[in-house]
Amino acid sequence: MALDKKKLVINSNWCKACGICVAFCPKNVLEIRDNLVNIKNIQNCIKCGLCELRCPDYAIYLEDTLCEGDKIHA
Amino acid sequence: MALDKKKLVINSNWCKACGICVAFCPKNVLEIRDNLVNIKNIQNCIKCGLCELRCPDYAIYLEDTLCEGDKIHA
Amino acid sequence: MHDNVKFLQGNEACVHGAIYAGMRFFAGYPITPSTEIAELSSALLPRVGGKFIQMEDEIASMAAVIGGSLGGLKSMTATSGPGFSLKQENIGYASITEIPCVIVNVQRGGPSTGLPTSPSQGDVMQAKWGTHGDHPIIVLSPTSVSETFYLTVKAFNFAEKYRTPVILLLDEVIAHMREKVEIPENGEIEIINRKKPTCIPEEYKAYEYTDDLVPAMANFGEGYRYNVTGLIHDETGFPTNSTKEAEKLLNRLMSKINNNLDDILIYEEYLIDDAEILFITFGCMARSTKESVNILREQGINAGMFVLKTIWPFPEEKIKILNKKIKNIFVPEMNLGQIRIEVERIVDKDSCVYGINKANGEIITPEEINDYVKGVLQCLAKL
Amino acid sequence: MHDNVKFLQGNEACVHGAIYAGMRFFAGYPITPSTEIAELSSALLPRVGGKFIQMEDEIASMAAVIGGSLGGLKSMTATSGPGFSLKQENIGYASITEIPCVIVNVQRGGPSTGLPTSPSQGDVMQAKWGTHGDHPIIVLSPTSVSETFYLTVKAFNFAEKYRTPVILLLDEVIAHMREKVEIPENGEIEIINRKKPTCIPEEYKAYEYTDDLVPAMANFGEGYRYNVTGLIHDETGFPTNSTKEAEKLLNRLMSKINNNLDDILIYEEYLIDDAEILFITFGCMARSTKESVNILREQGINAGMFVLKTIWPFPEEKIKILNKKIKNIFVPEMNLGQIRIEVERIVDKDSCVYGINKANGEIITPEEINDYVKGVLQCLAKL
Amino acid sequence: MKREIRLTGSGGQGLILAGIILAESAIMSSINAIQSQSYGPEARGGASKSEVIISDEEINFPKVICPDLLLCLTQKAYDQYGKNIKKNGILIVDSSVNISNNISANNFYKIPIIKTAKEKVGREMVANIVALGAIKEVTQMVNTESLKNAILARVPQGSEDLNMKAFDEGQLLIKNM
Amino acid sequence: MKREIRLTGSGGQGLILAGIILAESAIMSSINAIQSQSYGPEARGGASKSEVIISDEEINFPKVICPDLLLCLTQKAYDQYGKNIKKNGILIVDSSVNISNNISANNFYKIPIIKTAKEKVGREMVANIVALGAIKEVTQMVNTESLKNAILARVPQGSEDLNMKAFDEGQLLIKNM
Amino acid sequence: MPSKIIENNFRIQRLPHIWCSGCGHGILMRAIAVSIEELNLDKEKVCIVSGIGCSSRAAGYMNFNTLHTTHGRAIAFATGLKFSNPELTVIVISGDGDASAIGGNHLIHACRRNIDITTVVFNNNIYGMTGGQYSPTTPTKDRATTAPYGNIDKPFDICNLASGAGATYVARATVYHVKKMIEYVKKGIMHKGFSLIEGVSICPTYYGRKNKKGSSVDLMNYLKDNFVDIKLKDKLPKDKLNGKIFMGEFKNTREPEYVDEYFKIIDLFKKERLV
Amino acid sequence: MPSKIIENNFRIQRLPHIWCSGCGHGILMRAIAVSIEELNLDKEKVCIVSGIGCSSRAAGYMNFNTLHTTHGRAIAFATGLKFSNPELTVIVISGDGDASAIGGNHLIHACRRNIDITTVVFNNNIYGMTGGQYSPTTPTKDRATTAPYGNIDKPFDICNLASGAGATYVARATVYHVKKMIEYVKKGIMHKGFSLIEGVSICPTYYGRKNKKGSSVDLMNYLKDNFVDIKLKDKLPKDKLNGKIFMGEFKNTREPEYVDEYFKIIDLFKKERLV
Ligand SMILES: Cc1ncc(C[n+]2csc(CCOP(=O)(O)OP(=O)(O)O)c2C)c(N)n1
Ligand SMILES: Cc1ncc(C[n+]2csc(CCOP(=O)(O)OP(=O)(O)O)c2C)c(N)n1
Ligand code: SF4
Ligand code: SF4
Ligand code: SF4
Ligand code: SF4
Ligand code: SF4
Ligand code: SF4
Ligand SMILES: [Mg+2]
Ligand SMILES: [Mg+2]
Repeated sequence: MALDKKKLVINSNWCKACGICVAFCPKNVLEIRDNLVNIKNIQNCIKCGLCELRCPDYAIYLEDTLCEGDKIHA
Repeated sequence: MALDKKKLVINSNWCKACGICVAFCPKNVLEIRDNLVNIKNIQNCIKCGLCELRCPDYAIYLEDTLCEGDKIHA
Repeated sequence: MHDNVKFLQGNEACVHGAIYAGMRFFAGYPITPSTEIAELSSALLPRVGGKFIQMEDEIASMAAVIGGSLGGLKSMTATSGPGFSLKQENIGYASITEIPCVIVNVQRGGPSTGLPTSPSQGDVMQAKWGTHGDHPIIVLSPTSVSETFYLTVKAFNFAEKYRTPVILLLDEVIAHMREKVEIPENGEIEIINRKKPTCIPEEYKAYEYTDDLVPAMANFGEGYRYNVTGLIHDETGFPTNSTKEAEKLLNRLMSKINNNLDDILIYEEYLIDDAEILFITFGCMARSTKESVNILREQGINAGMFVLKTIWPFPEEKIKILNKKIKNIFVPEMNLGQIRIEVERIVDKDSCVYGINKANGEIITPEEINDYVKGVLQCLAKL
Repeated sequence: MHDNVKFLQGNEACVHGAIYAGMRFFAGYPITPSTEIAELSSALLPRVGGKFIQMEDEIASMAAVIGGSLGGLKSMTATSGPGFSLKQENIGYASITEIPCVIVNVQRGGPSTGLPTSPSQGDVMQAKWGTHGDHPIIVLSPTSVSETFYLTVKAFNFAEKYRTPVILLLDEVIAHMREKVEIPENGEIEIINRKKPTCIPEEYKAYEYTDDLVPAMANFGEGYRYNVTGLIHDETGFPTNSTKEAEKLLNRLMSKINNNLDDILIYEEYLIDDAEILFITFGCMARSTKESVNILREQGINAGMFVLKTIWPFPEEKIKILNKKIKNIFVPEMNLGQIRIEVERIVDKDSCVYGINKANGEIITPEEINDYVKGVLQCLAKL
Repeated sequence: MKREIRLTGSGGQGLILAGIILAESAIMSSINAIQSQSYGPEARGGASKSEVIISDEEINFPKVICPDLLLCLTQKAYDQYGKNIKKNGILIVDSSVNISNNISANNFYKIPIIKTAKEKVGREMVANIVALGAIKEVTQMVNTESLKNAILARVPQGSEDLNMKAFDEGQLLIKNM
Repeated sequence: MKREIRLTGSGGQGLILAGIILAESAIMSSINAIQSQSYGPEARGGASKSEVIISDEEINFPKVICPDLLLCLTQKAYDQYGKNIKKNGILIVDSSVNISNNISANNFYKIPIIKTAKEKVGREMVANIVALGAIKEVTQMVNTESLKNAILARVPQGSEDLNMKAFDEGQLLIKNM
Repeated sequence: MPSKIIENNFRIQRLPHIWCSGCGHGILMRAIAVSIEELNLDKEKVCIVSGIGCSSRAAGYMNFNTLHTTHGRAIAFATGLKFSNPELTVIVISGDGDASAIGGNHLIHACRRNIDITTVVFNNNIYGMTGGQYSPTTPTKDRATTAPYGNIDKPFDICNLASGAGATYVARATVYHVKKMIEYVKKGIMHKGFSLIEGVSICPTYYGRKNKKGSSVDLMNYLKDNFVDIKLKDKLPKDKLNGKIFMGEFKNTREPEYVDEYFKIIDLFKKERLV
Repeated sequence: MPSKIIENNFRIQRLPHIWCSGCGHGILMRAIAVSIEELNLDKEKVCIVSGIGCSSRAAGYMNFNTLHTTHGRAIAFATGLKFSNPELTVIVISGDGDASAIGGNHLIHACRRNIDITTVVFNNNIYGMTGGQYSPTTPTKDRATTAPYGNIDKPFDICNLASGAGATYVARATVYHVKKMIEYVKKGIMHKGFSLIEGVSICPTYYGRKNKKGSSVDLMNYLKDNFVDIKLKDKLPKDKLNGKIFMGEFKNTREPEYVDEYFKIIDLFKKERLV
């Protein structure tokens, strides 16, 4: 993760649980849980940004960062 | 003329003297005189009907007939 | 429920009424809050052998409806504010060419895109004046779902009888609420069809001056070849620049409506006889107002109500008669006062006309009406 | 002739007035009898660095004009009856979004295609009520070619000052006749430009409620990024479903006009002081009527004339004052009585309002007016 | 007697249909009824409402001003509409809804409508019919037979049994309280 | 003094321009003037007319009701407009026009306007200016200088001499009568 | 005394028409009449629908059911007419302005729907009726009363436009190439579906005069010299094609027709009812 | 907390948007923002012009000069805006109904004029805003609330239509192929002249539900499986192309741009005056 200094961020206020990011994540990182997107195994994430690219609600994205891990804004 | 039994008819009430029939008659049969179409030498007419086809005002045409010659309706 | 008892939205009742009246052609373009009319038409028309088409816009819809009517089918279109504005040019065309058709305008909050899903009565004046030039028009406006059924039938009947476009002016409240409607048996309500020529084609004059001022109408394809144009035309239907013919045509067009007010003017009177104050109202506001009258009467105020079902032509004489007795007139409307200015024009000068207006997307409640009325009455009492 | 004295058609004077007022954008679609306005604009605008575009239709023209104004250029379009009907939807849009622009409607014989080359005054009501929903509008109508120049300048000034579409209602008579016009020097007539925001972008509210009720307007691209919509919006310019905001907006829109009647109402009085009968008139009919007044006076009848240059808003109070003294009012119009019904609404009930009407493509002559007036006076004398 | 009923929840919960069924059942019993609903984009995302007025007499004003009965199936709906209810009105909320302390309704029922639909009947979709069962039981406003007939006339073919079960479960929710 | 003038002929004869020039010459002499014309499809084919009103006073009603001077360059125009002229009015027709017997005008001039343009000036196109010369000479309504200036201001560059010649020939048509 | 073809198909008491001397519209109008005559159509079933413009005045002269509508809307009126009574042969006559400026939307949608209407566009590259403003087909750089310094618009190729929009029969001829015109109009009428035939016309009065292109004869000669049959596209040497405009049949395909398709829906219920 | 790209280009206080869960419009709106961001355009000069429809609501969310106009007229408004101030980067966002039904005429005329505007059509094959009526791009046989028995209309190919009308940059991508979408929008904006980019969107709420095509994920999968890059047209075997729809760049030509051409006329007089 230090490799690319990107973290995966979820803005759950905006997520409408459409499941698009889940379906098209190449690494099966995501899931819908309790009617919200959820990161089920961040270790698989290759930070490809496809989830961000296709999220209709801008609720999931990669953030440039120096240290912090992946996080969820509730 | 007995050959094809067609006569060339002019309806001078409708002629607006545009000269189209004159210009595109293949046999130079027609002319504009006194602001009206005029048949200047009927003998050349081959009854091709091009004048009728292109007259914008339906003022010149070929008529099927048994005997009478070419005529002008004034 | 019996088969002929239905629980319908106003928009749905309109479609049922139209089909009952013989509508077999609908052309439209979706727009809230009129869309259900198109939707139900698309479902029902093929079932009665009729035709539905969704056109590319409202202008085309209006045009297609006129074409459809000329082709011989009773025709209707439906729209709301913005689409109604777009149809105006061709409504004028239908008017001068005397092609029967029905235009439904389900009013919504304006101006412009405004409040697309909110109710309004803001297009009353537009229904009469929206197209350029003086022209005749009939405008009907129902106060309930079941009345929507009946007035739609009326609209077709008037359109056919007087060869004119008829506008059915609905509002979002009536259009979208559901109420009980009893669909009459076939034959129970008279259905009027356009008068057809009886003469031989050579003698047919498409715009003949007849006693009833309504020329017989041949549909295209029936063996009468004639010309229809939006230019001023003489009785043969061909354009003319004659000022005399222009005058004659316009006179006939206006008179064929104005000579038949007895037939065309539909209204309802409620507790008029002993009324001391009069409400003049229409559409969904008649609902608030009736409640209002009932409450006021309970409180000892003799209120009465006059409900316009025909808005245009305006029931001028009728209101003048009422005005002889009743001088305080209240006009509650969901607009800034459109019927009110028409009433003002008509009444005696010793009358007072009060507008109760709201154009913010909300229906005016009986309470609001009564508060206003009581305020005025108190004020008058102090004078 | 001096350079600044020109012999122009009304339509040409309109273009000169517009350019004088600062018009730098014209979008239109040709239609008789307004076409010369487009034609002259296409020739003159590039010469002052302005833009002319012929759009695909009238709807697009109206849209482009609004876009052009928002882009920062004073903008105008011109049309006649059928095109005016088509522009209605977008006129409503300009009204609610408060984008200044001028719409010229050179009236011709209606309804529909009607009498395309004949004069008429049939679109008076449409100018106010043509689009759906209540909305503010200013409508000016000149009586001469030179006045066409001045009222076109006024139209732009009002549009900019009040951020509203302004309609210049010409008629074919004024539009096509030629008269002398003296073009004023630059600076001789005040030119008003839209009020610009002075605040920083972060604080800019595109539809702010200010004292004068007219929000400052930033042009697109000037560093104020904001939203413009035809939906009901709050002062930030974003859509809202709040009934309170809807009411506030509509109130402000109406009041910004109605609070400034002193500025907006333009009229002319002619021999009013001792008048026993009053003409109320406008446009080309003011010409016939003035002649008429002169003749009647020669014949001992004290006639006077009130000429509406601003038709909407209607000079209600002014007419009420005149009506205090003068009870017989004649309204000659080239339509079936559109201004007349507005006058009827306003006057005391002991007044008589007589319409002198013709809608057949002919101008009403002074003789016709006088015949009518004398007929009425004789009749009154017998009573 | 005039009764104003407001059914609220979210877009897909079938409350409009429930309102229609309620009104139709009234009409079957020769009582007057009007149904209306919220429209527009807001009907898509946020809280949706369906209103019914039932009365022996003519119904003039067609909108609910202050309901005699309010149903809230979601928190959002409760937050938006929960305050507005008659003094002696009845409030029915799904058990998932958190209620503020100062409820204005005297009669108040918090019952597991959605859960019942999901778990007891087996289809969340029929929560609206469960609600109708409960409403019937609470108010006795309309005749049970009419209501059942109205349900049967409106639900998709093949789902009759499911819906009758839902209706019964709804009634039981109240009966078993 | 108010004078109503009607110039009639066929579409391409330049009568509108003639009307404008006449009116402008009046304005140059500080007299009021209005010009108007017929429009529409009929202006294309049939008879066309151009009207001028000239007056020391304000001109209110802008249309010619009954002309003081009527010019007819074609038979069609004469047939259509020939009847309508003031009792003491002046009628000028081209010599190609056949006149009915009961002319209502007292003053009547039949002169070869078109022929003069064609043959004497060399361009049929300037018949309108020939007519102006004749009108000037008959009526003395406007000042010669102003009229000449008005012509020069309106005709295409390079055609000034031609038009002055036409104007003079028009005057001569009357002078030489 | 007019010819038989004129007598049979025109309201001769209304002739001569109002069009200017040398206007091409008369030639095209006759071509349509000849097509109807030669196809032996039932005249009672023929409808001519037009908009507003010089070209659209044609409706008033032709002795059929004639509908002179509003500017640009002819095709939309025609759609209603044809759909309501499919027995009718519906022919739209429209100008370049009428069909492709204000009426462009109705044109492309009729193409898309493939409703059985034949539209003949009288394209004179100008707004004739209103006195010579540029139209969507006025060539770039040409002059018009609203393009006093030369037109900067790029013109539509109406045939291309109609093809792109989905018309199933598309052809072009000119008032010089009248026999072709008649051939295409006949084919268009017989074609089941929406057909568009562009008839290149001439307007000596405005287009010709404004652009100093001479008399109607000169304009006809221009058509003669500059229009090349599309069939020759690959046969002629490149330099012979330079600056030339193609005419001929551009498209002729069979696709489901709108009214037919709708009847299938109606029939669905008819069958149900019969069972 | 939104991402930088969202913060920089959106009115975040107005988010989340009103679009339904899984609506493709949000993906396209973001693609446009990314394009603007990556091109490093002056945001003060960017104008977003839209009509009416779900798609057209985009204007309200994007933090530029935004103009939400009347239904179908966005391109006509944009034409006035661009022409009056050519410094502006004018981007039109329109729906399939907005752009190709009621707005079809403005679309084809802007294509023809080649005015420097970039139009992005959010094509979800349905009228979303009004609740699921068929649009000019609804495939034949599909169902809609006004096509309860299946749509009989033939759909427009919007890219074909624009090409036929004269647009000089024409491309198509989908909400699945977002990177392509961004690429084309960027190219379209940089392109001098009228460019049209069709963004194939999804409407699970109406189109998906009415046609039983499943969730938004199912609809996305459909796009993934059925859209093929036009570049592969000649490379793939015929049977692999069966029933496939092409995406990619269909047209990219340089032609005189409208405003440029007009300035030449203005300059004519400027020069004269300077002499
Ligand atoms: C709504 C509307 N706008 C404008 C006009 C004016 N108008 C009449 S015909 C015409 C153009 C005609 O051009 P075209 O269709 O090419 O026919 P042409 O006269 O050249 O044969 C126009 C703009 C009108 N009658 N109605
Ligand atoms: C003049 C007018 N007609 C109709 C409408 C109603 N209307 C609003 S949006 C819309 C269709 C939207 O479809 P589309 O452009 O495809 O956008 P989507 O909602 O599918 O994104 C319609 C018909 C309107 N607002 N104005
Ligand atoms: S794509 Fe976006 S809205 Fe959809 S589930 Fe993922 S994060 Fe939520
Ligand atoms: S960045 Fe790529 S791998 Fe990581 S969650 Fe998103 S789509 Fe999956
Ligand atoms: S083509 Fe016709 S109108 Fe023209 S000159 Fe010949 S006969 Fe006369
Ligand atoms: S028929 Fe042929 S040859 Fe004879 S006059 Fe006509 S064009 Fe000439
Ligand atoms: S103006 Fe042009 S198109 Fe119209 S009739 Fe004359 S020549 Fe024909
Ligand atoms: S209705 Fe369709 S297009 Fe509209 S927001 Fe919902 S999913 Fe998107
Ligand atoms: Mg043309
Ligand atoms: Mg869509």
